[in-house]
Amino acid sequence: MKVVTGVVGNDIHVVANRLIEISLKERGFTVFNLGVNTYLEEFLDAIVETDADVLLISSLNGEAEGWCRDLQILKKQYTFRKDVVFMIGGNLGVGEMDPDALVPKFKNYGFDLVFHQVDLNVGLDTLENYLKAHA
Amino acid sequence: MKVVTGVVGNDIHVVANRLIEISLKERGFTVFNLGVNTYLEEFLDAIVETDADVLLISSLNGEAEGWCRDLQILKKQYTFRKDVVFMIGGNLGVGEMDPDALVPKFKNYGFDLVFHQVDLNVGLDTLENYLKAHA
Amino acid sequence: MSLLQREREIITQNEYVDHFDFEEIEAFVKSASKELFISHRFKTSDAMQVQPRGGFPTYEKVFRLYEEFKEAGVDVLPLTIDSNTRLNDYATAKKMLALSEENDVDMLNGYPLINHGYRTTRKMITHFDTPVSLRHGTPDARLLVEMALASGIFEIEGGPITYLLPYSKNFPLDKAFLYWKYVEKVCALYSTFNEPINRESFGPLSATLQPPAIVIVIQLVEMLLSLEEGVKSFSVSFSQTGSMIQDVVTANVIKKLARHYADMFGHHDADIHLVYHQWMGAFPYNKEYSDALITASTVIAAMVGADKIITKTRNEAFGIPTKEANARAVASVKYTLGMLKGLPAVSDEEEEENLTSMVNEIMEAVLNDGADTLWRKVFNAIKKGHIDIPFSPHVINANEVITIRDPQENIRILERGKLPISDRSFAFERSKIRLNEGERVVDKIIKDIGIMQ
Amino acid sequence: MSLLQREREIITQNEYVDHFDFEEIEAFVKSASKELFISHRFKTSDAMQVQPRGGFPTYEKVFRLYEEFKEAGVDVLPLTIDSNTRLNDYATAKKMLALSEENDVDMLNGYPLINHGYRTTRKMITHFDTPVSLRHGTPDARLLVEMALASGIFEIEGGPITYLLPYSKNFPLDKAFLYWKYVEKVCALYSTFNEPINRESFGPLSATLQPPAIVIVIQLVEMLLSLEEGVKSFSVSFSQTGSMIQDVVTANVIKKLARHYADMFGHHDADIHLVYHQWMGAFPYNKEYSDALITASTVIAAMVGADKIITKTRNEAFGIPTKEANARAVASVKYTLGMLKGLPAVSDEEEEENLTSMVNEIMEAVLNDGADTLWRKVFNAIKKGHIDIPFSPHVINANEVITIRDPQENIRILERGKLPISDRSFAFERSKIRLNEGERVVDKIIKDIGIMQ
Ligand code: B12
Ligand code: B12
Repeated sequence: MKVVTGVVGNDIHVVANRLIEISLKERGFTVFNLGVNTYLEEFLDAIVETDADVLLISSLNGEAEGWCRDLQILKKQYTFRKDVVFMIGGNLGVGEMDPDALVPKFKNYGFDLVFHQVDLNVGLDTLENYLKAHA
Repeated sequence: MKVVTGVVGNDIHVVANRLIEISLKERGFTVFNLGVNTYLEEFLDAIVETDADVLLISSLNGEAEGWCRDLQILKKQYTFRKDVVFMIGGNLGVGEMDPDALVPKFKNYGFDLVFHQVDLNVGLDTLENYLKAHA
Repeated sequence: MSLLQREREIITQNEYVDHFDFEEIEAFVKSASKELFISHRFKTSDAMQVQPRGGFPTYEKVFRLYEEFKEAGVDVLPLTIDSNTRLNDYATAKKMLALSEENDVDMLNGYPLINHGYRTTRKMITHFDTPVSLRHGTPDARLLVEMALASGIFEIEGGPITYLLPYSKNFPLDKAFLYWKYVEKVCALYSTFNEPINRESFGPLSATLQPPAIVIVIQLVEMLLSLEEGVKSFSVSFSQTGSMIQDVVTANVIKKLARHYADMFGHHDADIHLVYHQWMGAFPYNKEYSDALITASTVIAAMVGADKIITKTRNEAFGIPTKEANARAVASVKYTLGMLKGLPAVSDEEEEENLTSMVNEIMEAVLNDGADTLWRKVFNAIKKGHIDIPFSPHVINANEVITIRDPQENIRILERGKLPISDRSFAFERSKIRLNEGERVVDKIIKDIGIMQ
Repeated sequence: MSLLQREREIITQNEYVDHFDFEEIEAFVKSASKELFISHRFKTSDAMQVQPRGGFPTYEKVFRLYEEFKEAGVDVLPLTIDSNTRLNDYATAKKMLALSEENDVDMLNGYPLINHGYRTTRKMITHFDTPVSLRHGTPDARLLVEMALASGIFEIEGGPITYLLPYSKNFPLDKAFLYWKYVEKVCALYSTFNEPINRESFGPLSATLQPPAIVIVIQLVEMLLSLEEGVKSFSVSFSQTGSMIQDVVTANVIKKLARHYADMFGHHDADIHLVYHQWMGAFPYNKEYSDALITASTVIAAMVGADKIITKTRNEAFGIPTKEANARAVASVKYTLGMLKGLPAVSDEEEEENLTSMVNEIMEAVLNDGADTLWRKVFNAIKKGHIDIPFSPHVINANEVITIRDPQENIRILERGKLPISDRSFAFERSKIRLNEGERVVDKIIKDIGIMQ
């Protein structure tokens, strides 16, 4: 399975990103890590180029919403497999947010799996289960 | 002016008591300090014996209510001047209390001046003003 | 039947006490879980043990308090006894317990252990399978301690001096020594059944400007009186002074001298531990500041290398804490201890030397008294003012020693009264004191009492 | 007209900037209140200065934040700049500011100083008459700093390395050096008008397992680059490492070496200060634990003898703090500093010697580079991996150094990459590391990142 990952927008919080790369590899994924400070178009380009199964976006500094609200529109401009899993996690709000309000919002933007302030491994376990269920 | 003072009941918190004695003397009062662990009867006896103008009771450990609820009854059994000022202060409740509920309660018990968690000097300033007003 | 056993039968035959089944109790202690013994915990764990204070009148409320504490990660549970029981007034305690049970209002400021009895209480103690420490303040604790040990409470706090001079106005001191001798003997006896019973002295005393030299002397003599009767596990303690370096110095000296005097008296096999009390003086009327004070004092406890820390709560200035506030403090102290690493070994040679000298000077005077037994020597020392606790409410206390803080907030001896310290030691103390131009000692003392507010 | 002045005219002529009246600004700075200068505060006060972080888009919200801070007893106010401004994108900042003003919703994560302008901002700064520190993270801060100084903000944080390698993926490093050279020059010029402008470096870097040796080297070179241009007041800084002793050792070494290198380069008249950042890594998702962490780190700041402390809040793990949470932290830190007394002077000779050697070894390699100017030597050092920051997102960073914690949570160099440290120093570092049987380095690193959680 191939995963494209990185941190969206002008966000430079790199620590989680480094750990995500390691963890994904350990779990047997092939990883394309675009690193911090990556724009949405770059992610979508990478899905096409690598024929990825999963896009795993991180966002920590509160910019997530600003960058992801146009995902649906952007998706339409690209052609890639229907079953690519869109996943986002990290700190998805500015200030202290109600996770119950954030998750549906990001699902509406076109993400299949959304994790606000959820531990990485919990997220990756969920991903693996999701992939199994949809295999 | 003569003041009888002490800590009521089985309470042995002596620190404030020592400071009260010093502060009263400084303000020119003649002080009869019965110390900690003093019962209500002992206070009233002392008023009679010393012909005191003020009774200043401390209570810190939360016993105040238990000891003072019978003050009115006890007062009737003694004969002393009508104008003796009854004053109590310290920590008058058990646990965290609403001062607005405590003050009227102790006034009902027969105290003229009631101070829950109020600084000593604020209390003594009030006493002096009270004495002036009722002189 | 031994003399002690005859005494025990008399003590435990009391109208408020169900039949004391000594054999059954012995069997219970012999087979009791090691987890109940803090002496065992000390042997097997390096971590600082965290213990709060607390107690409620009813079984149910204590049970719920313990549940809350366990969830917060507590290491040692407290059982604080109500003040009627402390004064051996079991009749009032019984009445108030009944009222508390009926009305769901607390009519007692602690747990009336005598009225509950050991059969009931033991259920709770064994259920939680965690060391419990008995906190009381009772001069005559003979029955109370019997009841505690029979319940599975294997740490007993207090002592003839530390539970008397700060807690009482006129209970006779000589009686207190004899009643505590009984307690030590019973603890020693029980210590032969399984793991040792741990005895702990109460170093905070009046919690107000207590000079470390006096605190240490009292810790040492209570320790010696206890070991003399056969106790094998003992905790000396003191409370935060207000100066980090004075805490460190006090800890270094007390550790060294406790071992020294124990060995000197031949108690090489006794385990000695150090307990640190978070700030015992007046707390700020601000809960956030109280949180900060609690954390800062936890950091200091870690620096002094205490074996156990006894916690306060953010409610301290206001009144008896809720179980939630109490558990919150435990959790936060546990977090802080877990997170604190790389603690330096700190010392101050000059200060340690001076404190050591003062303690040795006083100890020498105490031990040189002409009396035939140690407890009488100590008794005389107190009567003579050789041991003198500032802010003790007790009539026997000399009340001549006056202490104030130096610019680092170290507590210093300003007036030595009859303390048998040398001129040299006293000069050292005085040399550190600075009074501002025209500042009166009493104003300084008032300021010094309120430093944490 | 000097070359610098010509440059300044160009920089300040920008469509988003009202006319820059250099004469008026000079007059303002010359007559400005001494209270606005932290360099003056450092000279006249021994107390540790407390400074929070914070900034909001609108004037009104910053004003209210400052009021809240003042009430909490703040010593130094922060002005945190929004991220569009940091990227010199004033157009977006303008749009977002307008939206924020209209809708009372914050559309920016800081204060867009360029759009507000110095005439407006100065009103606020002079109103509070308290030193303000500019917190940004901008590689090209030329216009921003002009605007700040003209506003009465007389402390400027940052530097070509510390505001680039942790904050950017690919902004060119050589440009950053030149842009910061301009900043230093302007600061030096303004320093001749009244009290000195204080420059502060950002020692926390990526805030994750940063080895003190690298932090100190970077602090030293940024200091030298600044003093070289004529700056007279400079603060070096670092953030809590996770080990108390490592913090103390780092502080002792950085104080000593900062003075040493400043003198070595002839800057005897420069004042150098130490700033301590409370824990900059991942915070617990528990506000009470965060409170405890903040207090513990305040205690450490006092022990290391910092001149200023920069505070965090109990909201850190959750998101940008409310002004209330921020002020609460300030009040609590002030309380803790006021109450902490008797701080011991701590040191660890062996550790200090090893850290000193590592720093000197790296500094030697940097200074021995063949380039003609200091900034080029430093630039080359980074390119060669002689300076290498773990967890930097920047492409120029070598990313070969790997650090993990020893059992005391000291950060140790496990892989030295191209760091020019001696085998002896490296052996010392390695000798402290303990990996459990079968434990993998990456699992250890994950654990080490999360020690405060
Ligand atoms: C020191 C202390 C002790 C020492 C006392 C030593 C001694 N012999 O004096 C020791 C450790 C021995 C002790 C024991 C106990 N204590 Co105690 N103790 C304290 C503590 C920490 C400080 C008290 C103090 O000295 N303050 C300094 C003096 C100068 O201030 P103050 O007493 O508050 O008095 C000020 C004002 O109240 C005012 N004031 C006092 N009297 C008067 C009168 C008037 C007219 C006026 C105007 C003002 C006034 O003036 C003073 C200066 O501003 C307080 C908590 C706190 N406040 O932080 C608990 C506290 C008072 N103790 C408490 C308790 C319950 C006990 C115990 C019963 C049980 C226990 N927890 O161990 C025992 C037994 C005592 C007994 N039989 O009464 C409780 C009381 C609970 C309540 N009211 O709800 C408190 C509040 C702690 C708590 N939160 O649980 N204690
Ligand atoms: C270290 C840090 C920094 C370092 C970053 C260094 C670097 N280059 O990486 C420095 C100091 C440079 C920095 C700068 C800034 N930071 Co910062 N920073 C932090 C801090 C303290 C820790 C982050 C971290 O490394 N954590 C450790 C890693 C392992 O954990 P993590 O990032 O939280 O990720 C975990 C989970 O979120 C999850 N996860 C992450 N991604 C994904 C994806 C999926 C799919 C899943 C399932 C899980 C998952 O897995 C990880 C492990 O469990 C946090 C606060 C905190 N969390 O305590 C603030 C924080 C993230 N920063 C913040 C901000 C605002 C900034 C700045 C914009 C401004 C400023 N305050 O200075 C700047 C500029 C950065 C920019 N342009 O983006 C805010 C974000 C605000 C918000 N969201 O509301 C925070 C929350 C602090 C705060 N309370 O204000 N920061």
